[in-house]
Order: sequence, then structure tokens, then C-alpha cells
Amino acid sequence: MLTILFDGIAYGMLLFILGIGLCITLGLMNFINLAHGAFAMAGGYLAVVMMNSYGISIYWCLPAAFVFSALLGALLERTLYVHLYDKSHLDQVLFSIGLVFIAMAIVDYAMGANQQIVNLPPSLEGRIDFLGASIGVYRLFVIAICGLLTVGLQFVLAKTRFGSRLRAAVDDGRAARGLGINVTTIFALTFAVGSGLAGLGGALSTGIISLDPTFPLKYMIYFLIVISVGGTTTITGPFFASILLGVADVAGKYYVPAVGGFIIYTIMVAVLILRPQGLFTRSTSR
Amino acid sequence: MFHKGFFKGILGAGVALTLATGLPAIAQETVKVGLILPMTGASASTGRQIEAAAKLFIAQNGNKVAGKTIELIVKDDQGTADMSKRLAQELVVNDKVSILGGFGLTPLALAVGPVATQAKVPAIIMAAGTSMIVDQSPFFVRTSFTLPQNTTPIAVWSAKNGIKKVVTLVSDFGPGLDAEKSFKAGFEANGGQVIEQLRAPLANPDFAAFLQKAKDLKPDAVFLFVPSGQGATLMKQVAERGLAQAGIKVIGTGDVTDDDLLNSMGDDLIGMITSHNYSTDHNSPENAAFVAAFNKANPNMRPNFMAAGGYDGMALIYKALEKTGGSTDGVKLVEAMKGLAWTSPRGPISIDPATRDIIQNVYIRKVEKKNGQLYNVEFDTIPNFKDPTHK
Amino acid sequence: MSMSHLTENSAGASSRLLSAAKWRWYEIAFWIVAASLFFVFPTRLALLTEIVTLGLLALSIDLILGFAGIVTLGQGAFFGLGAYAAGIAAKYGMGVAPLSDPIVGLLIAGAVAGAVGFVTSFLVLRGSDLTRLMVTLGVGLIFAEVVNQARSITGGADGLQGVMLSPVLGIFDFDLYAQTAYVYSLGTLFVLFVIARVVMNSSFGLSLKAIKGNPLRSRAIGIPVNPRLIATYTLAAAYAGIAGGLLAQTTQAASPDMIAFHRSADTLLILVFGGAGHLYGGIIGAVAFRLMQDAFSSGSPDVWLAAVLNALPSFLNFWPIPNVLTVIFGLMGPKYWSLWLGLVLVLLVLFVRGGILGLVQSIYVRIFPSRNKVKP
Amino acid sequence: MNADVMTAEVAPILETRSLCKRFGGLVATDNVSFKLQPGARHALIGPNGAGKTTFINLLTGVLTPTSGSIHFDGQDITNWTLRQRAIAGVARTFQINQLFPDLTPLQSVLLAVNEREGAGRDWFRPVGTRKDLVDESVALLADLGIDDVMDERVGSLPYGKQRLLEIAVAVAAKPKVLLLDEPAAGVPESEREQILDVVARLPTSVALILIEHDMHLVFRFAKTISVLVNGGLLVDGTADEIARDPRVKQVYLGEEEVVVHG
Repeated sequence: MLTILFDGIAYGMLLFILGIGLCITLGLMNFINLAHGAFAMAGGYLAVVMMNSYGISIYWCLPAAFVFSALLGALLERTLYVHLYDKSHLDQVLFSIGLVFIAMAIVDYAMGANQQIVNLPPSLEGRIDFLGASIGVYRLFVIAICGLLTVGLQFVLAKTRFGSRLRAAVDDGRAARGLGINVTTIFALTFAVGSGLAGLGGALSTGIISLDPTFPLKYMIYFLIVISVGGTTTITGPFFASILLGVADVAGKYYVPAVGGFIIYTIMVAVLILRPQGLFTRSTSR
Repeated sequence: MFHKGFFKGILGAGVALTLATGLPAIAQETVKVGLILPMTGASASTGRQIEAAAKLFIAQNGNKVAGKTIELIVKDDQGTADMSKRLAQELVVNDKVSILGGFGLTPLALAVGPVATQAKVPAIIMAAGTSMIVDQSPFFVRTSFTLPQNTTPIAVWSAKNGIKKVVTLVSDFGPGLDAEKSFKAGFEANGGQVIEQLRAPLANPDFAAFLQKAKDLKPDAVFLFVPSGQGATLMKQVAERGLAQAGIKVIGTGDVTDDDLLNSMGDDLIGMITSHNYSTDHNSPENAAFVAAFNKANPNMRPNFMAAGGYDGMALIYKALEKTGGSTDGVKLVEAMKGLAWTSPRGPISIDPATRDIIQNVYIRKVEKKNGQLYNVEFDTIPNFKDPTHK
Repeated sequence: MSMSHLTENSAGASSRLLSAAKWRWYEIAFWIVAASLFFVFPTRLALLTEIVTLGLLALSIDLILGFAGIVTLGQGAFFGLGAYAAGIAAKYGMGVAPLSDPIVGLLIAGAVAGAVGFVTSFLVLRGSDLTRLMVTLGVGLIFAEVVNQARSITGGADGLQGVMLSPVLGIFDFDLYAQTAYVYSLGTLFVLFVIARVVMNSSFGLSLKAIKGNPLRSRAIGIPVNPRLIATYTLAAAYAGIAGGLLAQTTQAASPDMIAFHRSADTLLILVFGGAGHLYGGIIGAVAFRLMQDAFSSGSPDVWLAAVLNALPSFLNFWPIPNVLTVIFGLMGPKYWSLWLGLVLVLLVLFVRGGILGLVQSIYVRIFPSRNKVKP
Repeated sequence: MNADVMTAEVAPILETRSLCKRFGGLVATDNVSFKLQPGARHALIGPNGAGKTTFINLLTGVLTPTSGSIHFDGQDITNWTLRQRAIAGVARTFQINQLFPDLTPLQSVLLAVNEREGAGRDWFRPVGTRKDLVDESVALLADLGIDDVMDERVGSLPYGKQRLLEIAVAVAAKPKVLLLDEPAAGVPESEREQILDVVARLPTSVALILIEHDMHLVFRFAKTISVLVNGGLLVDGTADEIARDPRVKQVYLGEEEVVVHG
């Protein structure tokens, strides 16, 4: 029971780190970036190559994945995405799906279609007993990192000048521009950090789920569920949505394996019917 | 036959001639073999293994047989059934192939069945493993394996080696259910007990919950089946879940310990026992030659059971053509294939004249480390084993 | 303003409006070409049949996206529903009419998909583009899961087998050359196209364009926006269902990938590639898409690479040119088809508004600036 | 507060009772009770941010009130949708053009006429089959002086023409009440007169409410005026009364724009 809860939380935390960048950029620029998972995949593959081909420790791979994906995100944002902000949602969807296809083919070409697996250092393998429940050390590691990042993010958003500007820009971009806040710069930075977090999440996920070129498509649906349930106006919304999703998914498969696959989709559709703006959004005056 | 006449009338003489004379042209010197394989998508590795093996066979044996030149055409169906069917139709109608082959997954093979029947073209199943496929068309012949064939031996072996209670975990699709059913039948007939049958969705990134459930039921062993390619993720999670520490043995079919991926799965697998029809490690001169040649042509791949299916599929085609003296008549070819027997890299195999399914040795193997690499090392053999569900 | 001037002006207006609905020479030519392909490519009819069903699915997305402006990723669900409905009907008909009659099967497919479309349309009316994307996607995923679970009816992940059809109109059996399949599919597409054309040229169709252009103003002049959208969504769902039915009948199988997400995404791309909002865009996109795909899947980049490297003048034969060429040709194999598809999409969005037909239209306007009037 | 300054014998065509609208903590419409007589020529004025557009949005159903009620032609329409009110006879123009950029002016007007006559759901006859409706649309466009561009794309029309079309589309529904939200806003001086002329020529069967900053226009056009301040109704009365009212002067004292114009 506790083990299931724990597994679910670990899975949810991972989804949160993978998807939070998408939530913020969507809230900020009303931009639907379905290619977000490609940045996660980039980080994941970088970690795989570093660990498996060069034997570099996972503790170095994680920050490297973050930096790599963040730089990639910043580069693409400045060169490509910037042309798309004033286009229709349909154009954004098509453009980002196009990017996903390109990313999948490039990875397939460079790395092959096989599932990539990393072999974790012994210190992160095995299980420990906690309150009578058996818990995987690596999942604990994932929870710890994601938890720290969440607290850090929340701190940045709530306590720093950048955070208050970001929140203002998410709340009402037009008003924020009027107040002299440089929304474009904030967006570029946020996009880079969001991509970096996705890359970090991708690198972390290689220890739990496997990585193959279809990763961005497979997880796109999960990200979108997180957003639609959690909304895009806060980071606590997506956070709780991710945890809920992770726990519901794992618990569903555990207790009612026959219908396990339905549960998350059903939750999503139900939430969207009852609360089209998301489960955890405050009512907005807009 | 009004409609044929109707179309003949409007089509003009050229096409009508082809229609009237039937599909395999009378005295063509080239025999075209059309392989329909998933080269992209989730099952891409299956297609790439089979293509590599088929090309290897032709390279080794020359492209001439019984006075005819063999030409291989490979088409990618992306793992979608409607495309397999359309490609089969086009290969027959457009490229005038005499023999079809490949078929990465059960639904893809089934989609081609009506075409093979209608066109009277033999269709060699080189991968798909659901038992009932060969019943769907009299032109299906199989050189891969069936799930009951590969599963029953491990079920019997387990029951006889001190395992009493088992939880099965399979992918929720035809072959998975075949494996689940065969395991239960074979295991319980020999005194064991299957205490829970879990089915994971085919497209499932996370097995954690299912494995936890299996672990909590405290069986003696967990039986696993997932299609080729998903084994890596599954085994990583098996290790992470700590089944071995909890005293639960892990057994399965060789699909899980896919030779091609085995090395990347890590040392956690050492000691896992599976039953299967082919191992890269199989100890025979035929296999040693096959593996060496395969590795030479494809440095980054290790031949797995899919490659064996593709290689033997081509062997079957060559032998059948020799027997018919080069005739490409579909009915004659299938008749020639029935009962053919030879020694393949995987050991002695033959085609059951009654079912057109393959009869082969099934081996019980254990994952071991040799020269720094992981292999499925065979330690027991069930010789000339037929699909037990197919009478 | 004199009265006579007014009536004259207004008579002109009426006929100008009506002329938009007239068949133009290039439309007639289009259908004649489509029909004549039967004779021109007698061995490629299976591919052509597939293009026709794909075109019909794209047409159904055009109705809802191109005309009513609703972004959807769920049309694949209706396509799959139609495929299974027609497939199951034919299977239980055991090859005997009425259940196994192809046309009855299509009607069943259209009715089932239309009914489900009607019910789910209420979900789509709410929320923003993103919510719509999610709901349509979610509904699609749920149906895919239902198909997977209801093994006894659908065959689960192995697909539905044993689809047996009686001859079309009791006369024409489905044959290996796909002659019957092509004529039958093209006929179905034509009938449905004509209906769609009539609807989109009617007052109803005009009000859809208004809703797409400005829903607020549409409500303010009394257009019942939601009922119109529900009707259109239902119609589009029925069209998608019939397209699915056609595919199930012509391939004699239905499988879970017919209902999968990539079908919706691909078809959306096809429509945008061809040009949304023209009715022809989906069909033209389907032709272009499948021909491209076919070229890629049967291409032999190794041979081309060897030829190019051979022909490469020596002054160009230094690093990194041969290496770059090797990579580029390496990427031309069927495995990397998605790279080129993605590239086309990205370029399309960045540089070419309105797809192929949009391009044609803008060239036409540039050549004949005097005709730069709105083509309603 | 009683807003009824006209003789109360005629039943009002449009009436609000204690209408309130809050956005979070902000009160945008504060307890407004207001009556409009059939055929009225009424102006709604007030400084920037007084809540004029919010009030119009409440009247037409773009927004729903927090409390209070709205009555039209003897019926309580508080919970009616924008479309229901449009059908019943409440039409409006928008401060920012709300047009169909990809359609033509003729199509735009015909749409409104179609819906009024129930021809909008006709799904099998091509547009233009009902010649009477087309004639009416063309006549209306001619009346407003934009029939010369009736086959152009709306999005490519000059702004003044678009502004006229905004009125044409609203008038096409043959409303009983028409709300004009700054009809001449942003129109170049040279084209302004045409719009004012059109407004002046609207038939008296329509009760008009005009929101306007330009006091020239207000006093030229309106017989009665209401002044909104901070969401509440400050005062209403005939144009002369309002012009003399000291409270109104005080409200507008800081407003340079009004001083200059007025």
C-alpha cells in the first residue's frame, strides 16, 4: 500500500519536472509547444551517452542534461519559436509536431530505435525498508531531487524579483508589458529553464522508464493531461495534478489491472468536463 | 463472373491478359520475394533483424536457385495492418512477387492472409507468433515459432524444478494471451499453480505497479512475456523491484531476454531462466558460421530469434524452389514446403505437413556471462517440439 | 441612389453569390482525372484506394477545422469507430447481405460514428483550443482503450479478423487488383464530397464561416453558434466513420492502429498540407502525402549515394562534403521518413500559409491581379 | 435612484433594476436602475473607466450581472444569452470592430438577415437563392453607402467602411434597441461625417443608446443622457438638463478632452 503510494509519487514527481516548463510557457505566451518532450529526450540521450559510453557518474550527467537541454531550448526559442507566438494555435500545434518528428528521426539515426538503458551506480540500486514498506533507492533519489527542485522553483517564483515579474506576465501579459516588464526576455529565460528541467527529467527517467525515439510522442499525452488537470496559472496546480496522475496511474494498475489504462484518460476528460480551466486553477477574472 | 467480364471490357487487353493468365507470369526468369516488415515505429527492430538476415542468406547462397534469379523487395508497413495488406496487394499485383514474407506482428500477418489466399501466393511468417495465424490461409507457412511452442517447455520445466506457485505477467495482446494460456496449461498439468494472471497494456511505459502486485502475492516465481523490444524496460524494473531479494525467481520466454538487447540490460539478468527456439549462443557449426557472418555484415547488431526466422524463411524459399524445379506456382510451392526438413542455425527444424507450422527444438536457457558479454546459455533441450495447441 | 440602380446592383449580387456554388472547369477536370486513374494505373489501385479513404478522412477534418474552426486531434476515434462498426457488421453478416453488404456497412459506420460524435460534441463546445485538443485526444484514447479491452467483440490488440463482404450492389466482388475497391471508394468519396460541397455553399455553410471568423459577432447577429457546431461536428464524425468503414472493408480488417493517435495527427497534417477550408485540400494533401511516403518507403538511397559520390567532381571531393552527403542520403531511407515529414511541416508553418492550395491561390492571384476578388 | 425622466406613461422597451457587476473586488456596475423608452435617442457618457462598456455588455448578454435584473419589452431577460437577446431585438455594435474579416460586406449583412428570417439553417440551397433577402441586404448596404465595396474582403476595407459595416450588420437584424459603442472611434475626420449621418438617419422605430466621448456628437444626437461615474448612475435627464448640471461639470473638470470638445 505504502509502496504503491510511494511509487506513484515518484512517477508523479518525474512527470512534474518533465512537464512544468510546458505549463509555464503555455501560461506565459499561450503557446502550445507539443515538442516539449523532445527536450526531455535530448537530456535523456545525453545522459545515456555520457553514462554508458564514457562512464561518467550520474551525478555529473544530471546537471549536464539540464544545461544541454536548456541551451538547446534557448537556441530554438530564439531562432524558431519566436516566429510562432503570434500565429494560431493550429500553426503552433503543427509546427511543434513537426519538430517532434524531426527530433525522433535524428535520434533514431544517431542512436538507433532500440530502448536505451542506463546501468545505475550501486549506491542508487536496491531497496530499503521504510515503515514496513519496501522502497526503491532510485525512486527515493528521484523524489528527493524533484522535491528540491519544486521547493526551489516555488521559492524563485514567490520570493524573487524575477518570480514576481514572471507571475505578473503569466497573469496578464499586456498589463505586465505596460508596467515595463520585458516579457520577451522573461519568456526566453523561462523557456530555456523549462527545457532544461525537461532535460533533467528525461535524464532522471532513464533510470525508471526506458528511452527510445518515440519518447516525445509517448509522453506528450501525459504532459497534456498534467496541464489540463493542473491548469497553467500556478505551479502548485500542475504539481498536485502530476502527483494525482502518478498515484492514480500506479494504484489503478495495481488494484484494478484490467482497467488500468482507462483511469488517467477518464480523470482527464472528467476534469475537463467539470472544470474546463483545470482542477487546481483559481477562478480568474479574465 | 459477370464483374470480371465487365472490367475486362473496360480495361483493355493488356490488363485483361494479366487477369486471365493468373498472377505468377509463365516463364519469368526472376523470382521476386516481397518482405513486408515494420522498419519504422515500435517494432522497427524486428524488421531490421529480419531484413539483415534475409539479405545475409542471399549473400551467402547466391541469388540463383533452380535456374531462377531471386530478387528481394523489402517494404515498410510501419507496423500498421491496413498498410501491410495494401503492400501485399501491391507486391502481388504490381511487382508480381511469387512469395511474400515477413510480418512483424500478429495483426499484420492476419491482414495479409486474404491476399495470400486470393492470389495463391505463399506467405512465410518470419516473426509473428500467435498460434492461430496459420489457420487463416492455406498459403501461410511459418519459420518463426509459436508462443505455446516456446512457453510450454518452461512451464513444464518450472513445475518439475521445485516451483509451485507462479504469477504470470504478459503483454495484453494475442501472443501474450497465448503465452499466458500455454503456461497455465503446461504448469498446472504438472502440479503447479498459477495464482494470478496479470496483463499489462501493450503500450505501457511503466510496469512498476504490475511487478509490485506480483511481488506482494509472494509466488515462487514470476513468469514474464513481453514482445521483443520491451524486455529491457521490464527487466530493469524487475531488478529495481527487488524480486530476487524477495526470493522470487524470474522465468519467461526468450522474447524477454532478446539476444539483441541482452547486453544492454545489465548483470541483473544473470541467472534468469527462459525457454526459446533460438539463442545466439547455440552451440553448432551452422550457428557459429551464421553469427560470424551476421556480425560481419551488421557490426552493431547481434542476430536474435527474429533474424533466425528471417534466415530460415529464405532457406525455406530456396529449398522449395529447388524442389519445384523453379516453378513459382503457389500451390506447388506450399506443397513443396510441407515436410521440408534441414539443419538451421537454431538446430534441426522441419515444416509440419499438417499445419504448415514449424517443428523445432526448444531450449531451456540461463543468462550467463561469457567473455564479458551476456548470453542465453542453453542447458536443456526439448527436441522436435510441435505447437501443443495445434492439432 | 436611384431605385433602378439598386435593383440592377442587387440582381448582380444574387447571381454573384450563386456563382460561388457553380462547378468550375478545374473541379470537373479533377474528378475526371481521379476516375481515369483507374485505367492509367491499373496496378496501383490499392494505393489509390488508400489515398481515397485518407482523403475522405481529411475531408471530414476539413469540415470541422477548415470551415467551423475547431482544432481537433480526435477524428481518428470516429475513423476507428466506423472501421470497427463496418468490420463487425460484415463479420457477423458472414459475407451475406444485408449485414455484409458494403453500402449497408458504410451506413452503419456513419451512423455509429455520427451518434458518438453527436454525444461527444457537447464536450468540444467548451473551453479554449487547448481544452478542445485535450478533450478530442482524450476521447480518442478512451476509445482506443475500449477497443483494446473489448477483445471478444473487437479482437483486441490483434485486430478484427474475418471481415467478409458481399459484392458491391450484389455484383462486384472485392478483387486482388482493388478495381472494385477503387471504384467503390471513389464513388463514395464523390457522393460525400458533393454533399459536403452543397452544405458548405449553403446559408448554413456561410454561417459556419462566420462562426469561425468571429463567434462573438455571430452570436450578436443571432446565429445559434453551438447548435451549428454540434451539427457540423456530428456530420464530420459521420464522414470520418464512413472513411473508417471504407478502409475496414477494402482491407477486410480493422485493427487498433486505425483508432490510434497518429492517424488523427497524420491526417491533420495532410489537411494542412493540402490546404484547409477548400474541400479539395484534404484530397490533394492525401495524394501528395502518400506519394511522398511511397517514394520514401521504396527508395534506395544507397544506390543514389553511390551514384552521386561517383559523379562528384574531384574538386568537391574533400572533407566534409562526402561525409555530409553520406549522412543526408542515409537519412533518406524509409526509417527516417518522419524527418522529412517534420521538415515539410515546419517549413509549411513558417513560410507557406494555406498549404498547397493556398500556394496555388496566391500564385493565381499574382498572375491575375484583376481577379483579386473574394472567392467565397 | 429613479432614472425615469421621461413621461412614464409609455412602457419602457429596456429597463434595468439595481443592476450590479463585480470583477473580484472591483465594482464595475453599481446598482444601476435605468429605463429606455421606445424610439429613444439616448446617450451614455462618463469619464474613462466609468463602466460604460461593461454596462452595455450586461445589457446585451456578453456578461452576466452579479445581481439585479434586466427587462426587455416586458420580459425578464437577465439570464438570456447574447444570441437570444439578439433574436428578440437587442442589437449592438462594438467599440473594437467585431466583423468577419474573410467574408464580404454583402455576406456579412446577409448572414444577419438570414438568421432573422430563419433561413440560416438552410443547408442545401446555395447562398443567394433567396433573392428577397439578398435584395434587402444590398439595399441596406446602399443605404449606408458601402454597396460599392460589397464584394471586397472585409479585412481589406478601409477602417471607416468597416465601421459603417459594423453598424450595417447590427441594423440588419431589425432590432428594437440598438446600442452603439463609440461608432466613430478612431475614424479619420474626413469620414466621420458619413457615420454621424448614418446614425442620424436610423429609423425612429429603433431605440438607440450611444456611448460616446465626443460631446459634439452626443449633444447633436441625443435627446436624453445618462452619466455614469465609477460604475454608478450619477444623473440622467434631457440633454439640456445634463448640460447645465453642476455635478456633471465637476466630474468632467479634470478631463481635458471633454473641456476641449465641449
